[in-house]
Amino acid sequence: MNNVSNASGVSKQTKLTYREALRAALRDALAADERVFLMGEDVGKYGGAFGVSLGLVEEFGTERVRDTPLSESAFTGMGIGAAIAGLRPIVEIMTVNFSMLALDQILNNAATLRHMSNGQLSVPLVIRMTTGAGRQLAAQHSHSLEGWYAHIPGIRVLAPATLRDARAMLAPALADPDPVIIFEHGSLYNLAGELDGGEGPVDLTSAAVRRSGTDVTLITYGGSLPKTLAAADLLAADGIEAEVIDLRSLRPLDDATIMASVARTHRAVVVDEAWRTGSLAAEITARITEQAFYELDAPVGRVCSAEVPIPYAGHLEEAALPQAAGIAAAAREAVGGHG
Amino acid sequence: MNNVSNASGVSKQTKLTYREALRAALRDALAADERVFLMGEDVGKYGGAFGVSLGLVEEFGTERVRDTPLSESAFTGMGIGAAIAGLRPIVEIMTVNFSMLALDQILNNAATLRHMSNGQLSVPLVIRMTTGAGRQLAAQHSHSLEGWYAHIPGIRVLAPATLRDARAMLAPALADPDPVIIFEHGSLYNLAGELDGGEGPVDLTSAAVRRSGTDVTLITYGGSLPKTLAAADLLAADGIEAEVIDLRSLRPLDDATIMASVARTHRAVVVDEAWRTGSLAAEITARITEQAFYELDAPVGRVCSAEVPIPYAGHLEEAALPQAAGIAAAAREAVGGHG
Amino acid sequence: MTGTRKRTPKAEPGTVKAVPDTAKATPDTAKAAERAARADDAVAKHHSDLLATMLLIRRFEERCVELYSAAKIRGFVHLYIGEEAVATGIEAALAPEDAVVSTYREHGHALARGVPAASVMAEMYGKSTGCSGGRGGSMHLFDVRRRFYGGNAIVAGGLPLAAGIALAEKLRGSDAVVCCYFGDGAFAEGEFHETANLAALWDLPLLLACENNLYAMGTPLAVEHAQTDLAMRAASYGMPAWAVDGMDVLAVESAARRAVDGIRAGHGPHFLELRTFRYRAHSMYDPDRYRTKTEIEQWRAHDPITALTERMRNAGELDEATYEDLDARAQQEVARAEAAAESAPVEPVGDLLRHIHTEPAEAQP
Amino acid sequence: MTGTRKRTPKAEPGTVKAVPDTAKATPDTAKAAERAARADDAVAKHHSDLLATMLLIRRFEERCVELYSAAKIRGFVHLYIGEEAVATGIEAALAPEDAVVSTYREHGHALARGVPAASVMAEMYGKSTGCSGGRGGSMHLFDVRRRFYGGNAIVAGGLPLAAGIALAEKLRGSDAVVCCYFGDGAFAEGEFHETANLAALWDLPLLLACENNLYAMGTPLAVEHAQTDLAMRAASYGMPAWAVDGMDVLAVESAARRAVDGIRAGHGPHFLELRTFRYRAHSMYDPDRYRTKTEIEQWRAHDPITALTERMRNAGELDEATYEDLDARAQQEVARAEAAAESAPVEPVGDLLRHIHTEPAEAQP
Ligand SMILES: Cc1ncc(C[n+]2csc(CCOP(=O)(O)OP(=O)(O)O)c2C)c(N)n1
Ligand SMILES: Cc1ncc(C[n+]2csc(CCOP(=O)(O)OP(=O)(O)O)c2C)c(N)n1
Ligand SMILES: [Mg+2]
Ligand SMILES: [Mg+2]
Repeated sequence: MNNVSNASGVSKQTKLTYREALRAALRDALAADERVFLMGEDVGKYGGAFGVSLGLVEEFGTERVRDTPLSESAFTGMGIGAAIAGLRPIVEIMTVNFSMLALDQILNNAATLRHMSNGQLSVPLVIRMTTGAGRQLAAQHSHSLEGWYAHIPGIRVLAPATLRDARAMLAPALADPDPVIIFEHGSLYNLAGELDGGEGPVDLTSAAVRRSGTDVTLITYGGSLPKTLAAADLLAADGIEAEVIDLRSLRPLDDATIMASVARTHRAVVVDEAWRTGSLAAEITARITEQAFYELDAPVGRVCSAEVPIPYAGHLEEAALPQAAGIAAAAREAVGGHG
Repeated sequence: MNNVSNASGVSKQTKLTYREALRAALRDALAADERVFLMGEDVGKYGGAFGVSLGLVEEFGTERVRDTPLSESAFTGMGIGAAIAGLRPIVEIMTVNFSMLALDQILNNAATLRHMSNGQLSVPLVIRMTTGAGRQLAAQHSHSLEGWYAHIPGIRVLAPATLRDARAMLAPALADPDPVIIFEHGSLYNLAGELDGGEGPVDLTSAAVRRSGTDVTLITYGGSLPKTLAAADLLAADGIEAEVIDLRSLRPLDDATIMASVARTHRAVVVDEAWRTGSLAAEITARITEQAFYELDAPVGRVCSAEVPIPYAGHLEEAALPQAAGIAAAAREAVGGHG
Repeated sequence: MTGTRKRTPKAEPGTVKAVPDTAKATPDTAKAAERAARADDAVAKHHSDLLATMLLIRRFEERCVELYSAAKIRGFVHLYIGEEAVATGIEAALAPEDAVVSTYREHGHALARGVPAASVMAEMYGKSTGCSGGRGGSMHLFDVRRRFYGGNAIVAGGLPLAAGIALAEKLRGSDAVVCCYFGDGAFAEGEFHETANLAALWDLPLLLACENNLYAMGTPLAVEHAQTDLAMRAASYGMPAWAVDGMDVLAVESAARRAVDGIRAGHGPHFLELRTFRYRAHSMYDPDRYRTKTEIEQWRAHDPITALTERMRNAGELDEATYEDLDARAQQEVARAEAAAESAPVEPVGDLLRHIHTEPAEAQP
Repeated sequence: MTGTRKRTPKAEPGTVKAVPDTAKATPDTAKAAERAARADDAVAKHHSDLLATMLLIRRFEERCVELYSAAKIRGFVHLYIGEEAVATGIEAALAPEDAVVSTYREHGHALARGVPAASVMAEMYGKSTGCSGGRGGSMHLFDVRRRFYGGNAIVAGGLPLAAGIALAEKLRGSDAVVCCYFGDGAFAEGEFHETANLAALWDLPLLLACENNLYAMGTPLAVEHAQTDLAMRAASYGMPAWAVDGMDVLAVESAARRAVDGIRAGHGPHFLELRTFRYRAHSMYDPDRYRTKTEIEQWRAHDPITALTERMRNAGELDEATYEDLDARAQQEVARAEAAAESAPVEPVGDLLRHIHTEPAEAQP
């Protein structure tokens, strides 16, 4: 079985979108390993609800790029079954909002089969889904539930926030013998730029420092990275140098990178589009206070979504979600606080 | 419509079990209000998987105590529909493990309909479910997912840990015009004792101090309360006086009671049977560090379950779950720590 | 079991009402002729109401397309154009006391139900005068006074809800029927199966209105279903189920009437497969790559508005001027709705956190 | 699509193998008679194997009841007593290359598959020699070498999994069949519906073995289902589906053989409704208040072991001594399993966190 990545024609300097980066990764994966197939609602002719798999069914056929009926539980469970039987399925759940229908399969089968079988079974499955709010899709289509998935032992959870990660995370995720969930934030698909660092392999375990700074550590992931970087710009204008950490992997979390940064800045703010109570931001806050308590000069700040079903109206949605100004304000408070 | 609670024949001094306390509350509710009905798998003749509703179908008939097929999504959604149409359903989901199948209905309908409809709809629904591990039921039957439900705006989450709360929480939950989820820990059903405080109304918002102490605050809920009280006894033998807080309401959380205690003890340990990462314990840790940072003499400790699908074998399960000795050790560490 | 029975308002103008019973036989031929003429008038009037409703839906949505391009409306918008006969025919068979649960493709359902165009349009503008105060948008229209229990954007998510309302009606002893709209795609979801079984098992007063428009987003029926005869499959739950030409509003109405009568008579849930077609893409985001122009044109040849118009013309029930007048009224109503939405206020940001829980003043025993 | 084809081990003693083809017609009558005699012997041997398997399951579980009372086994335990003909008959029609997905009521499925009694018993003791190292218990038996993909304790949760394995077989071009056991209760879950549709739509090599024992815990069939003819409902997915007397192991075997042949021949999923009954309560926790003694006694009168024994006696295939010998062997196997489990070690607590993720040494490309 050949797992080696094929060149896909996307070279280091090519300008492309996040969507195209994901597509190139899918194309490589399908070309490189016959056991790989993509399955989900409208991944074929429609090209995926967000256009990610456009053209792939024409290239690889309907056996390898399979349209499914609206049956999230069954086709996700079938991905698990196909994985334990030796294939390398990539299941697309159109959005995280619909993944509740498949959550039983993920929690009770994908995440447990290896352990319950005493290591007899492997579930080399990749699940991709779109996540997040910001496009006025209202309460049922704006969830950020990455934190729930990051709670589950036995799965790995990734959140590519850059073109490079969108391009490069899929291959190692497929090579992982255990289940991996990849969250693609809906606001990132049109992000355009150059592949920074080419297509070489990336690791799936470490967080990345996206901007260095000395005054405060801003920790975030996925769709909130651009907003957090924008906040860092606002802060820089005030003379506050923020370090921005992109978690990349939500499970496991890279404590070392976080703690090393906090040890330098002594202040931290976590930015997370999920509802505040019970968010991943709470976990990170807890870990920082557990592991770097005596480094902290101020309580860890959290910038999360308001605890409300996300409303449709633009002005209300904007008010409900983390924004650069609010992130900057929280950072200023951390910096200006006691200590 | 008459919501006033009937006397159920259980008087202040009667010795009873947690199971019987829950049953008495159900009987009162059915007797008091014609709009109330109980629905779920085997709630009728079987008496509920854990015997809670035993005898009620004989008393109230199959219209008011309805056995459902194995269709968690549909019958939970039907509870939501019946609630918006003016009834007061109590839906029993046999255990939290099966509630993933109904989670879409809870998250996307029960919790959102009021807001999405701009306040036109109310969902006066009560959902009850058994939760927790500790009976060697293995990975798929041992989840503690209260924290996930506590993440959702628009619902109230309760965890009765005492006979009194088991007896008294249902009436105010039914009177709440919005959805309420009640978690009954499987290890508590046989808890026996006297109703401490009678059957008078209880509030649904405040945490309770179950034991007063000055040296460290132990914060817990549900099935972990007995273990935490046992740990407090161990600590007392060492001369450490622990204050034990029973959260009772997991959403909303009663920050005031927690912070007041921490302001006295300056040390806190959170005990939660959920997997550590992304647990409710993380949220409480985060809140304490946010709201009482300068009161803390040591990082907040967390005692949670090991991050593993809960194994069947007794010795492995025991090692995976919080136990009194481990709680006491964490408390000693908090007390013995710096400061 | 008793309970407060919600009072439902009188139907609004533009809402389709039931056809009056036609005259019964009588010995007096003059009176009979007169009665027959009155009955003909009533039939003509009824057809005209159906046409008015379909025109309103069509013109409303045509304008939505333009307003979406102008960025006045955002989010996901799913158009009903081509499917108007379904909601119009079914609503004609429902009474105001009946309840409706809908999908995200719901403008037609709402308008046919009598939800004012102005309140729907304002909702799509995200204004506080919208039927959901701007919190819901196109996918979440609610009008509880009219027992319109909304838009649901989780495919098949409305089905259990509708069955629950039906259970409440049954337990209360009302004779209201609950109509739940859903698509051919939703039929593949487990929720449909669970709900159909429970509704049949408990004899609930539920009309399962399956809008089979042959596609779930880009996926054609035969790629969604092993067996594409949906009515036959629904019948396996032991409920009456049949397919109807969803492009013929009169066929839809009479099928719905038969089903509603059966449900009200206590015969439990009924299933209608409404064979229809959307002319437009799935949503405004969809480039519609999966269908051919020819396919769409063939369906347009069976346009429900054209079909009813021609039938009425042939029966002498409609002349050109009257048609123009009806159409103009529809357009005026849309224009008025738009103008009102334009000038309406938005919810203050300070109210963001309202309506998550019931406010003390709203609570009812 | 290619892939590594897992090699499956030879069947263990006690496992039921397919009946050899009976002799074909030949001009030589002496030889024919000899062949016929050999065929009769083979048939007798096959029946004896079936009986041995059923006895093993019965004796194994009878002992489990005692061991549960003695607190040697904990957690949930669901007994198969009364239903032995189902697993035994179906396994007789499956090849070692085929795969099986099971439920929480799975001791019978596992033993009929050839998972050694010792390994099942050790699992129930929570010992490291158990087929799941003690991590799974009664509800989660796994033996991947025998393609036994486990016990699933979420009702209907194994169905999508089985369909996924079947998809893998199909994509790999193998001719293996996947058998998924599930109950009448599971048939009400959305997962069954979604899986049946997908399996039929994609022509998957899946045997849907529905064990209709008339109850889901305490809920009788007619309280679970609006339409209780499960095979008829399954047929609405366009797959061959029929009901079988699940108390008659030969009827089960021949139905399963027909289904498996159809599946292997590429005709997609088949559905068998196996009408059976559990004599015991749902689980060890269940006081069985919802059934009458009479109902249980009536079913006991059709006991699958008694039925096969009598049939064999009448055909001269079995005498008392042989029966006693078979039974004694079953009891000895159970006793050996118990003794081994008693003395087996447990996993070290230090290994608690193993097998959550693949350890580097285990990883395979
Ligand atoms: C559970 C779920 N899965 C997927 C989606 C995305 N989605 C929205 S509409 C749709 C197609 C539904 O098709 P159908 O039921 O036939 O209704 P139609 O849109 O044709 O009216 C899909 C896949 C969703 N909203 N909910
Ligand atoms: C999703 C889910 N809901 C509920 C349960 C609890 N439960 C376990 S077995 C069972 C009855 C299942 O009945 P059936 O499918 O007929 O199988 P049987 O036990 O009769 O073999 C129930 C309700 C569960 N395990 N999973
Ligand atoms: Mg459709
Ligand atoms: Mg059963």
